[in-house]
Amino acid sequence: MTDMRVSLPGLEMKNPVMPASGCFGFGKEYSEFYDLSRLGAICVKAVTPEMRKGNPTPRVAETGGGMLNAIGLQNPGLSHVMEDELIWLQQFDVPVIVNIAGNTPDDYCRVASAVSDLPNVSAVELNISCPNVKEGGIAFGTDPVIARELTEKVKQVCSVPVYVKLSPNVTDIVSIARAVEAGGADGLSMINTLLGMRIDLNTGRPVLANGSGGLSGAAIKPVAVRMIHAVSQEVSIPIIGMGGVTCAEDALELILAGASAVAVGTQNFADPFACPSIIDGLTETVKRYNVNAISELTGRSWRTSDRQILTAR
Amino acid sequence: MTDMRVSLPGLEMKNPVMPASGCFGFGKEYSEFYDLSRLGAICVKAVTPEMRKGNPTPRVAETGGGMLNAIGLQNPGLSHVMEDELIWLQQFDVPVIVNIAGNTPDDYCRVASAVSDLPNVSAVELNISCPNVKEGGIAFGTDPVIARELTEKVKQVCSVPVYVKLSPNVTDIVSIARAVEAGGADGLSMINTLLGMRIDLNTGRPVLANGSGGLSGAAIKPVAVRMIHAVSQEVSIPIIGMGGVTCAEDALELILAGASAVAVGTQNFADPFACPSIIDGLTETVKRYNVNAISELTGRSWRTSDRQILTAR
Amino acid sequence: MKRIERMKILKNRPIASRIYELELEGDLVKEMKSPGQFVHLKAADGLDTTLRRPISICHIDREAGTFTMLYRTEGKGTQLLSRRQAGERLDVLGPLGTGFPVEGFSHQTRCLLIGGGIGVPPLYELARQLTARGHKVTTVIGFRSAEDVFYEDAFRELGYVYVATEDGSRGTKGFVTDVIDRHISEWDRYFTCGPRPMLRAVEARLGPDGWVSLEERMGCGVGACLACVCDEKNGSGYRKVCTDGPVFRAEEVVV
Amino acid sequence: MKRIERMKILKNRPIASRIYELELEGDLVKEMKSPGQFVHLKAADGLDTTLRRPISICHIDREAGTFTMLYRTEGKGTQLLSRRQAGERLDVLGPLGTGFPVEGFSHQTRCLLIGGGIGVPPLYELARQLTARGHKVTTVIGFRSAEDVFYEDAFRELGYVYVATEDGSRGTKGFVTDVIDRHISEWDRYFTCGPRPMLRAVEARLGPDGWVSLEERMGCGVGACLACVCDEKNGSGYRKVCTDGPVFRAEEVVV
Ligand SMILES: Cc1cc2nc3c(=O)[nH]c(=O)nc-3n(C[C@H](O)[C@H](O)[C@H](O)COP(=O)(O)OP(=O)(O)OC[C@H]3O[C@@H](n4cnc5c(N)ncnc54)[C@H](O)[C@@H]3O)c2cc1C
Ligand SMILES: Cc1cc2nc3c(=O)[nH]c(=O)nc-3n(C[C@H](O)[C@H](O)[C@H](O)COP(=O)(O)OP(=O)(O)OC[C@H]3O[C@@H](n4cnc5c(N)ncnc54)[C@H](O)[C@@H]3O)c2cc1C
Ligand SMILES: Cc1cc2nc3c(=O)[nH]c(=O)nc-3n(C[C@H](O)[C@H](O)[C@H](O)COP(=O)(O)O)c2cc1C
Ligand SMILES: Cc1cc2nc3c(=O)[nH]c(=O)nc-3n(C[C@H](O)[C@H](O)[C@H](O)COP(=O)(O)O)c2cc1C
Ligand code: FES
Ligand code: FES
Repeated sequence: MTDMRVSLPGLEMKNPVMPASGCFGFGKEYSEFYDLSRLGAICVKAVTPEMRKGNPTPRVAETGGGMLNAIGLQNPGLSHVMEDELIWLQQFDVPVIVNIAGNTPDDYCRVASAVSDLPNVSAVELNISCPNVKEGGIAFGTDPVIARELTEKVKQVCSVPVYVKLSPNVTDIVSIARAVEAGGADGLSMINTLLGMRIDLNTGRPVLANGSGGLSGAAIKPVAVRMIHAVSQEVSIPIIGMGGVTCAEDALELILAGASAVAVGTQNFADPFACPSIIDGLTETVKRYNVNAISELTGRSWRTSDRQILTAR
Repeated sequence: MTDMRVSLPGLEMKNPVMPASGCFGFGKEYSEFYDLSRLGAICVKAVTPEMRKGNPTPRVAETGGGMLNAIGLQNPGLSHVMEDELIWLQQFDVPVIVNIAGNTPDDYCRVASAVSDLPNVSAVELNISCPNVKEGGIAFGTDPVIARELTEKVKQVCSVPVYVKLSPNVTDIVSIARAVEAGGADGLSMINTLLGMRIDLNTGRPVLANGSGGLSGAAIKPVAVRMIHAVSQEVSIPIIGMGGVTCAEDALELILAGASAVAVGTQNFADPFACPSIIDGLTETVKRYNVNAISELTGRSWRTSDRQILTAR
Repeated sequence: MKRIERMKILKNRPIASRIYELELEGDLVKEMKSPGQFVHLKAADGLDTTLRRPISICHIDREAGTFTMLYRTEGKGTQLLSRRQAGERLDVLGPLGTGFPVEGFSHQTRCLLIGGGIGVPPLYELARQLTARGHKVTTVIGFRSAEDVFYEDAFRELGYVYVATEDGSRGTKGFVTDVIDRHISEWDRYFTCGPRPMLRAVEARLGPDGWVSLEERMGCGVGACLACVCDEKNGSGYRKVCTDGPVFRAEEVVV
Repeated sequence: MKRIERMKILKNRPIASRIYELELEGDLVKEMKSPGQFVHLKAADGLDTTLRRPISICHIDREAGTFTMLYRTEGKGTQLLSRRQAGERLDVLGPLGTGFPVEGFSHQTRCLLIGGGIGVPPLYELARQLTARGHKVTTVIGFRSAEDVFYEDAFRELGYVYVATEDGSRGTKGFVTDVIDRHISEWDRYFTCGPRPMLRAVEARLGPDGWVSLEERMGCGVGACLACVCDEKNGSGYRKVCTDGPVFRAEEVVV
C-alpha cells in the first residue's frame, strides 16, 4: 500500500486530492453526497471583504472538452463566510484553504488576516488571477512586481501559510512564480482558467452575459501540465496543481509534472463523486509505480533523466 | 445566395476558408482528395531559408478535444520550396500564402523577398509564434517592440502583403497586434497553438520527444474567439482567424468574433475533406442571416449593440 | 446521502416535432416526489458533453419504479440523448430542486396550469398530483404549431385543456395569454412554466398569486457553482434556480 | 481522387487477449491491393478522438468486398473501437502508405515473414499474396504468452509456422530471434513487422536484404503534417512512415 499522505505548508493531507476553489461552494452541497473528511483538503469559493453579487447570467457555457464560466466572485462576504460557512466546516476532519479575491491589496489582507485566526483554516490561497473581475484583479496576476508586493503584504498579516494562485494568461508564468516565491509565498496553485469566449450563432453575441469567461476542464489540461512542469523546476515551494483533472490518471499526470497535490474543479459538475473516486483511483493506480509514497512521484517527469519505464511493479 | 467572396490585402478569395499552415503540407497530398481551386486560399507549411530536419519523434500526441504537435519546422528549405512546391501550386486557381519562420529577422527577410517574386504567391505570413523552436522564434511573438521591428524589416523587402501570425501565449495580445500593425502589417493571423504538454504515465516522461508542443484543435477555440474578439476591435487590419475550427458553425463563430477569413488546421487530419465541407456548410449556414455578403458578418459580435436576433431570415 | 444512478432506458421515442419521451427505470424513482423537480443527466459518456443537462420530471410511476421526461432536441446534448437506445444506461443525478407545492391548499382549489413549449412537461406530474388531491385543474398549453403539440390528451384526462398555437394550426391562434384573456376568469392559484417572455406575460396578467418555474444555464445543478442564479424581487440578492428553485413564488423573483 | 468511406462493420469480435478481429464492407476494398498498407480510422464520432488511428490491413477479400483488421486495445481509440457493433458504420480513410513488395521476385522465392504481437496482422495478407504467386512462406510470430497468440492456424494454411512466446506457454520460449537462431537457416528475403526492439534484433541478424514495417505516431496519415518521420540510413533526411512507408527496405531507414 503506497503512502498517500502528502504534507504541504499548513496542510497535512490524507491524500493529495482536493476540490478546486469555486467548484465546490463551501462544501455543504457535496457533503450530501459523501463524507468530506475523505478529502485531502477543501478549498472554498473566493471570499471578498464585502458580499458580492457577481455577474449577470448566463454565467456558464459548454465548450469542446471544457466549459467557460463568468460567475464573477459572487460570495456572501467575509463576515458571513466566517460566521456560517467556515464554522460549519469544523465538523469535518479536513484542512480548509480559503480562497481570497479582492480589488486592492488591502482587500486581500483583511480577509487573510481575519480567516487565518479561525482554528480550521489551514491556509489561504490568493486568487490573483480571476479573469472575471474588471478592476485590478487581473493585474495582480500578470505583473511580477505587483504579485510579489501583494504576497509580501498578505504574509505580514496572515498567520497561516499563503498559496498564490497563478493565472495561465501570461507570457512568462515562471517569472510570476519566482516573484511570489521571493515575496514569501509558501506554495503555488496553478492553473486558474484560460480566458475564453463563445459566441451564440443566433444572436451573434457572446453566450456569457459577461462576454468572456474562464475556460476550464479537460481542454486545458495540457496547458496546466506544461506550466506546472516549467514552474516546478524553477521554484522550491510546492505546487497544488489543477486544470482539467477528470480522473486518477490526470491527477497523476499533474503530479509527475511537478504538483505535490491536485485540485479538481469542473469535473465535480459532471460527477459529484469526482473527488472521492479520483482518490480511490489514485490509490489503485499508484501501485503500478515503484514508490513507497505518492509524494515521491512529484516532478518525476523532469527528475528522471531518461525514458526509463517508471511502472516497474 | 449570399456572396461568399472576401477580399483581403493580396487575397481575392472565392470564400473565406483556407487550410492553416503546417496542416496541409504544400497542398499536394490534399490535391488527391479534391480540387484545390475550391479553397479560398492555401497557406503552406513554414519555410525557412535552409532545409530543416525538425524535431525527433514522437511529434504528435492527442489530448482531450485537441492535439499537441512539435514538428519543429521541418521543411525542405527556400530554394526547394520555390523550385518545386510553389511552382506546382501554380496549376490551381487559388491565392497562395507562404508561411515563413526563422531565427533572425534576416531569415524572414530572405524568404519573404524571394517568394514574393513568384507570380502565384499572394501574401506571406510571418510565423513569429511557433512554440517548437528554441532560438529566437518565440521572442518575436512575445515582445511588441521586436515584433514591430521584424514586421518593418520584412515590409521593406517584400512585394506582397504581409500577415503576421500571433502567438496566444502572451499576457496582452492586443499590444502585440497593435505593434505589428504600426510596423506595417497588412493583416493578422491568429491564433497559433497554445503551449502544452502531455506526460506518459508509463515512462513518466513527456510524450513528445521535444517535451512540450503546440496545442490545437477544438479545445482552443474559445481562446481563439476571445482573442480575435479583443484584437479585431483594436486594429483596423483584417484578421485570418484560426484555432479549433471543425465545422461551418465554428468558422462562423470566428467570423462573428472579428475574423475576415478562417483557416482550418487540425481538422484536416480528422477529415481530409474538412475545408471543402466547411465551405459548403458555410454557404448553407450563412443563408440564415440577413446579409448579402458573408463579409458583413465579420465582427458582428461587437458591432451590434444589443442581443438582437441575427438570424432574421 | 444523495447519489447518482445509471438508470435503465425503457423508452426513448419521438412524440412530436423534435420532442422525445424518455422513460427510465431505477431506484432513484423512490426519491422523486415533488412535481417540478428535475434531474441532471449525462447525455453521453466521454468528452462530447462536459456538463450535465437539466430536464424536468414529467411523470413519476412509483409503483413501476419508472419516471418519464420529455425533451426537445436543441443542441449537442439533447441530440446525443435522442440517439440513446432502450436497454442502455443513462447517468442520472437527482431529483434536484424545489418543485411546485401541492399541499396546503383549501378543498377543491381551482388550479390554473399554464405551460409553453418545453415548459409543459413538469405540469403533467403537477396536474396528476393536484387532481389526486381533489383539486380542479385547468391547463393552458401553448406551442408554435400543431406538429409541436404533445400530451394534450394526457392533460385532458385530468381536467379541462386549452391549446394555443402561434400559427393557429391547432386550438386558439396566438399565445397562452390570448387563451387566458378570452376563456379564463375563475381560478385560485396558478402554476406556470415556459419561456421567459411567456412567464412575464402570465405574471403581468395574473399577478403574484402563483408559482413560476425558471430555466437557467447550469453547472453543478446542486447549488455549488453559482451559475444558475436569478434576481430576487425584493432585495439585493440572488436565488439559485437549481436548489432554491426552479419553482419560485411569482412574487419572490424577477422573471 | 482519394476518398473516405463510412464502411459497414460486419464483425468486431475478440479473438485473443485484447485482440479484436474487425471486418468491414465497402467500396474502398476495391482499392486495396498491397499487403502492408494501412487504413486510418475514426474510432468514434465526436470529441473523444481528435486524430484517426492507423491500423494495418490484415486480409483483403475483394470478391466479398470486405477486408479484415486485427487490433489490440491499447488506449482510448482502440477501446472505443472495440465497442463498435456489427451493422454500424466506421469512417475509414485508405488504403494508405506503401506496402510490402510481392512482385519482381524470382520463381519460388523463400520468403521469411517475422512478426511480433500486433505487428503480425499485415503479414497475413502478405503471406496470402506471396503464396498465391507461388513463393514459399515461412512465418515466425512472437507473442508474450499463449493467450496473446492469434492467426497461427491461418498462417499454417499458407506455409510453415513457428510460434515464440516470451513465457514459453506456447511454441518456443523466447523471442522470434531465438526461433530464427535455432530453426531458420535458408531464406531469400525477409519481411518483418513488430515492435522496434524486435525489428532491430531481426535486422542485426538477417542483414539488409529485407523489408521492415515501421510504426510511428501519426497526424494526417497522408503525408501532409510531418508527424510520422523516421531517419534515413544514408543521408541527412527523414522519410515519412505514412506515405514513403510504413514498409521500407531495411537498408533504407534507421529502425
Ligand atoms: C430546471 C430546468 C428544467 C428543464 N426541463 C426541460 C425539459 O423538461 N425538457 C426540455 O426539453 N428541456 C428542459 N430544460 C432545458 C434543457 O436543459 C436544455 O434544452 C438543454 O440543456 C439543452 O442542451 P443541449 O445540449 O441540447 O443544448 P446546447 O445549447 O448545446 O447546450 C449547451 C449548454 O447550455 C445549456 N443550455 C442550453 N439551453 C438551455 C436552457 N434552455 N436551459 C438551461 N440550460 C441550457 C446546456 O445545459 C449546456 O450546458 C430545462 C432546463 C432547466 C434549467
Ligand atoms: C502503419 C501502422 C499500422 C498499425 N497497424 C496496427 C494493427 O494492425 N493493429 C494494431 O492493433 N495496431 C496497429 N498499429 C498501432 C495502432 O495505431 C495503435 O495501437 C493505436 O493508434 C493506439 O490508439 P489508442 O487510441 O488505443 O491509444 P492511445 O495511446 O490512446 O493513442 C493516443 C495517440 O497515440 C497514437 N498511438 C498510440 N500508440 C501508437 C502506435 N503504436 N503507433 C502509432 N500511433 C500510436 C494514436 O494513434 C493516437 O493518436 C499500427 C500503427 C501504425 C503506425
Ligand atoms: C464555476 C467556476 C468557478 C470558479 N471560481 C473560482 C474562484 O472563486 N476562485 C479561484 O481561485 N478559482 C476559481 N475557479 C477556477 C478553478 O478553481 C480552477 O482553477 C480551474 O477551473 C481549473 O481547474 P478545472 O479544469 O479542474 O476546473 C473557478 C472555476 C469554475 C469552473
Ligand atoms: C501539425 C501542425 C503543424 C503546424 N505547423 C505550423 C507552421 O509550420 N507554421 C505556422 O504558422 N503554424 C503552424 N501550425 C499552427 C496552425 O497553423 C494553427 O495556427 C493552429 O494549429 C490552430 O488551428 P487548428 O486548431 O485549426 O489546428 C501547425 C499546427 C499543427 C497542428
Ligand atoms: S447550477 Fe451550480 S449553483 Fe445552480
Ligand atoms: S502522419 Fe502526417 S505526414 Fe505522416
